[in-house]
Amino acid sequence: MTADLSVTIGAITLKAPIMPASGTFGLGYGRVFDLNRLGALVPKTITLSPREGHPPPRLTEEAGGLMNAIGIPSVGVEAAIHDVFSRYKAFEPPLVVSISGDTVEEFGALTARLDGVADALEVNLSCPNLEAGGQAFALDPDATERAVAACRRATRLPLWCKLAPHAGRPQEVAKAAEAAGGDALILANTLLAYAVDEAGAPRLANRTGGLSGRPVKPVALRLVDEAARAVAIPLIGCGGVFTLRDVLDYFCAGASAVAVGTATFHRATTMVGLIDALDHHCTTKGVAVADLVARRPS
Amino acid sequence: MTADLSVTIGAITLKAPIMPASGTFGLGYGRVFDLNRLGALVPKTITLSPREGHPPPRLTEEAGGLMNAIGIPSVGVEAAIHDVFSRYKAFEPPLVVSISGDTVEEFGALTARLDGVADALEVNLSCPNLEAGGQAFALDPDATERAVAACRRATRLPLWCKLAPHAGRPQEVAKAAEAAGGDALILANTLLAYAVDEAGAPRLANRTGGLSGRPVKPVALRLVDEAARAVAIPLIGCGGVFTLRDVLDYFCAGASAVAVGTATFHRATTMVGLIDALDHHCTTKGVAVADLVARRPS
Amino acid sequence: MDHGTVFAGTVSVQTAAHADGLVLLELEAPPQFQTAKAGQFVMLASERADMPLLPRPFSILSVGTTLSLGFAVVGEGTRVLAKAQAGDDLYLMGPLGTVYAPDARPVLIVADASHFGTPLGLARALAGEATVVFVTRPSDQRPCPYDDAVTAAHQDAAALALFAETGASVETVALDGLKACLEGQAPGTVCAGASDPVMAVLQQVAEAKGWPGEVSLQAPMACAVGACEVCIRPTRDGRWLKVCEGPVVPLQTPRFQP
Amino acid sequence: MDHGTVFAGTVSVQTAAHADGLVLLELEAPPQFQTAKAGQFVMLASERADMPLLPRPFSILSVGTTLSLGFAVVGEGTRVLAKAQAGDDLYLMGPLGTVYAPDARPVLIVADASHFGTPLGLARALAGEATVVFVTRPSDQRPCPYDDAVTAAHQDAAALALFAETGASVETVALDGLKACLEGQAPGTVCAGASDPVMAVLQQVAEAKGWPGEVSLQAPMACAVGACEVCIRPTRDGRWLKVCEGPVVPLQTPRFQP
Ligand SMILES: Cc1cc2nc3c(=O)[nH]c(=O)nc-3n(C[C@H](O)[C@H](O)[C@H](O)COP(=O)(O)OP(=O)(O)OC[C@H]3O[C@@H](n4cnc5c(N)ncnc54)[C@H](O)[C@@H]3O)c2cc1C
Ligand SMILES: Cc1cc2nc3c(=O)[nH]c(=O)nc-3n(C[C@H](O)[C@H](O)[C@H](O)COP(=O)(O)OP(=O)(O)OC[C@H]3O[C@@H](n4cnc5c(N)ncnc54)[C@H](O)[C@@H]3O)c2cc1C
Ligand SMILES: Cc1cc2nc3c(=O)[nH]c(=O)nc-3n(C[C@H](O)[C@H](O)[C@H](O)COP(=O)(O)O)c2cc1C
Ligand SMILES: Cc1cc2nc3c(=O)[nH]c(=O)nc-3n(C[C@H](O)[C@H](O)[C@H](O)COP(=O)(O)O)c2cc1C
Ligand code: FES
Ligand code: FES
Repeated sequence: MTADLSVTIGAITLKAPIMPASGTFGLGYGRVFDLNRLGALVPKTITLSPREGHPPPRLTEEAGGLMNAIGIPSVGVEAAIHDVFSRYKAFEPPLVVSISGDTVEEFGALTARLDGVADALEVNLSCPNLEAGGQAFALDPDATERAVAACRRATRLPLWCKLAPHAGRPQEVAKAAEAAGGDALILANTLLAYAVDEAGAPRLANRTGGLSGRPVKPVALRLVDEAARAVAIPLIGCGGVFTLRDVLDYFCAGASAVAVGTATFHRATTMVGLIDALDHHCTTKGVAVADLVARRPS
Repeated sequence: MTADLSVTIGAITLKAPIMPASGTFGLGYGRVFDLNRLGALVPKTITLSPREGHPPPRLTEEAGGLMNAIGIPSVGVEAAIHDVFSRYKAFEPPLVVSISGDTVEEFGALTARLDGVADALEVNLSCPNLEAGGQAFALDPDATERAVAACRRATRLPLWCKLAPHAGRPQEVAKAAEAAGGDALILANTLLAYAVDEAGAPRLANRTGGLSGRPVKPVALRLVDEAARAVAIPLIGCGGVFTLRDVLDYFCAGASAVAVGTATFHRATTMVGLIDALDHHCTTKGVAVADLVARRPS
Repeated sequence: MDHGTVFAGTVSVQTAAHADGLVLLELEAPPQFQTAKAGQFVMLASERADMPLLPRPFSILSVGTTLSLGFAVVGEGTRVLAKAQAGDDLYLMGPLGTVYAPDARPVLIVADASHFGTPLGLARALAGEATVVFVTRPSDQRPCPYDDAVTAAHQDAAALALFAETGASVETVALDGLKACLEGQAPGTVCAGASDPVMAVLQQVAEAKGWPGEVSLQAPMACAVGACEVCIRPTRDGRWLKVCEGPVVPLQTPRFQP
Repeated sequence: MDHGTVFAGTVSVQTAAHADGLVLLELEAPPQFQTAKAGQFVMLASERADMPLLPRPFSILSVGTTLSLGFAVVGEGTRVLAKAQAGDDLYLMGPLGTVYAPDARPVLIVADASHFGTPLGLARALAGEATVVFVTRPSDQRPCPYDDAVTAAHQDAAALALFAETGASVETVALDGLKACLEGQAPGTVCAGASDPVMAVLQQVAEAKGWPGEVSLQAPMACAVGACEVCIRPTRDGRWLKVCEGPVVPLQTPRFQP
């Protein structure tokens, strides 16, 4: 490594602008590549209490991407702290814990419990808000504002708010997350989708699922572009990052870093491959990654 | 042709459940295949007054699909009636005219002018509502209801309401269109997206554009599935129809017919190829197309 | 952490042989595979543009100078992988997963063509010191959606031949004769890998007889390293297990659909 | 309507020749092509999985027992199409578009390698009865993003050779010498097809001299039959024209970027 690949996301400096997307990463990848090279470590979203998630089938290949309905199975925050996050402490990159709640109150309680455990929290706002008929928090500016505010009251940790790509008014949602004290936005989660098998039955046990991978990149890139003009906080691009070109596209649209999910399933070493490619790109051009980031977030 | 491929969409019977998606079709295709085989003829969306559309580049290939920002160039309704629609009268399939307005009033005026000209109207609700800060009508149930109601007051023609795939509450929008007098829903228009070139500049002159083709099929299929459980009127699937499998998937999800856009650019004879394949499928199985349609719309 | 114990990258195909809907590949074996054992698996993908997004899991049949894999063509991924020819590069990730560890002899291996890889790996490792009960399918089944000429009888025969080559003594039986056939055996350990209906019968007999045993499971996978929770299968006590954290698990743990 | 006058389907490649970043294909010629003329074009796509979604437009160079096409490798679509070999099937749609109709002699053809197809088609049709002014590019330009070994000089030479084969008298000139070169000509009609800077010079000279003429345009296309309004180019009087409803239009109509 010769180039300076570091970027800052609010109060946190990442040694490289590449990190895993929540739900697609675990320490098991440590047997395949050096986890210490990543910008951050992001385990799967956890909830306050244990929950099962959806029955299988949980995944299908659609439209050149993936569709998943895992359903956030979770051991609950206590078990996660003792059995899972403790093992992340052996690694250098910041631990970004992704959290999800059924209610605003749950978001607040989870955050309070994780204060002092994580280096930052990823607030997964794409989960159903049980107080609003199951509509995802991130589809509505008010629900987003309330959930993020509850987290903000419970911690001084950086809050990275992960939004949904099918929000009708994404700029309003982005502004609500910022106004409530969000320190960064992750754009975006999966796109709600449906697939049937030859017999006409849903391919996923949960009926609908979230589309990820190449098909969602143009949509996530649009969200980054729109948010870049709506808020001042840093943005993390997420959706269909496979190649160096994808990373650079997100930088140009206004992101300071990217998260990689589906591409890691495709080729396990995608993230370190991207870091190498970025290093080579920066070295060849004689620039630092921070110079490639088109937008200077405050 | 041996099987019965006909389907009914409200008061209209289509000889086959395959029709073009607005904006991707014109009589020029009559030099390539027999237009009389199609279920309906759907010219490009028109507006009340002439307008230019967006400057080029207007199209780019992204994520295995297309992204376009044509911007609804239009000769205006008067010229369209005299110079364009008159030539459609030489063909057998019903003429479905797609209309778009900047305001609720414009929708009403356009509809009134087309009464007696078209066999049905496709109400393109994905266009910006200038009375609501430019947010597309179809992103909001109220705006949808007002626009469709204005059309309903102006005509007894069937109104096919074309919705947007990134509505946060698609079932509410679908219900609003039905409540206001919509006779069918077309699900859906393109997904708002963004793409940049190697230099980081937008690939489309309009900056953002609409994603179509294979990447949007799982999303449009989800909208059909959701609408099938929210409204009683017939549904027309639109998004990424390339193969017989895609057509059957839309039938299983609840659609009575499909519209084909991007696939016609890929292979000009896609629509007649699908009609042949459907004919073969029905003949082999000894069924009519109406038997394949999983849902019985009222 | 022991990063680097799992290889992920491209390797070249040394030989590719096709017969009756089965494909046998000998691949360049990266150093990480020198200590790989029967039961373990790899994720494999073609670099062709028509390969689906996800690599597919396949059992390690044996490792010598080359890494030996074998698969049945059953869907889009295996259809594209079957195009591999000597000299092509394939994406390979592995070795992954747990191993069979039969600790009492004689070893009874129960297998079928739908799931022949893991048990074949064990049969090869035991170099003949095992009895294989191979469950055949109705001979007119068409297991390969892309090639109607391939019957279950063809594929069964091809898989059987591979077991026979290991020197094991092989008995064949149809599903409806399986119970009786098993009840005539007296294994020290049972090691199985077969479709659910076969496993349901075996589980019942083994439980009744008190035979210890292990089974290798299958499920669609994405990460193959325990991260995504895609590859889950139900257990008899109402939990879920991740197949990639197996695939070899105690015989009585999983719940099978009869 | 005259459906069936435009062919759309697959045809087989008879021969494929590659040289210096140019590819020449001879394709099976469907009956619809028997009356095709210089200026008209086709949409062409590979059936390979790595071909981009849209077919690409190429000029008809000539039609005999085969349909003759030629193209420069400049991007993803032409890169994949360049893999075509004799015996492969390609998707073909055509003939499309308008023709050159020079009605006064002598005919002056102005061309460059970036746009050689349509003018070459005309040069072949005139069987030598034309003067070609061929505008060369800076020799170290790299026109092919996929092959750095291909220089503009290579490609220019290859295109020039194709014009020379028609029997036309060919003059070469660089862009900065074009104006002077043109002013020395005395054509009855000018037929052109070249990049914008070349066209801007030609348009100016032809206007000053009062030469009548035609130009073939290029733009990315989707439908190629006037339906999608993707292929627009600006006119000098502030309108837009659809290139697929050309591509041959009056020389003074379009607006070119100098
Ligand atoms: C640990 C492990 C080891 C395996 N070893 C072998 C082996 O040595 N030889 C071999 O031929 N096969 C083996 N399999 C099964 C093999 O992975 C599947 O046959 C393959 O993934 C199917 O891919 P496809 O794209 O061709 O089919 P798809 O189109 O993906 O599916 C075809 C059918 O197979 C089912 N299927 C898909 N993926 C899997 C899966 N991973 N496991 C079980 N069923 C699946 C689908 O539900 C469908 O019914 C193994 C699977 C696992 C999990
Ligand atoms: C009527 C017509 C006739 C043509 N005849 C020939 C011919 O005989 N021989 C030949 O080599 N080329 C011809 N072209 C140009 C040819 O179509 C483009 O070079 C080709 O589409 C590029 O495809 P690509 O995927 O390789 O490049 P892309 O990756 O699509 O683009 C590479 C570059 O070419 C530009 N480009 C893309 N499509 C077009 C286009 N249709 N026209 C102009 N520029 C484009 C892009 O903006 C980009 O700068 C013709 C174009 C038209 C419209
Ligand atoms: C199998 C799978 C599981 C996921 N689980 C979660 C999750 O638990 N929490 C979350 O915020 N996002 C989850 N996601 C979404 C990803 O984090 C990411 O936002 C999305 O996949 C888009 O990125 P990609 O195209 O790189 O995969 C999941 C995605 C996949 C494919
Ligand atoms: C070039 C282009 C132009 C379009 N113009 C219109 C339009 O004028 N009105 C409209 O309602 N939809 C328009 N659409 C959207 C299509 O009608 C269709 O909803 C969308 O492309 C999804 O279908 P597909 O995946 O089959 O293309 C256009 C799409 C494309 C690609
Ligand atoms: S495949 Fe991801 S947990 Fe097993
Ligand atoms: S390419 Fe569609 S109008 Fe010309």
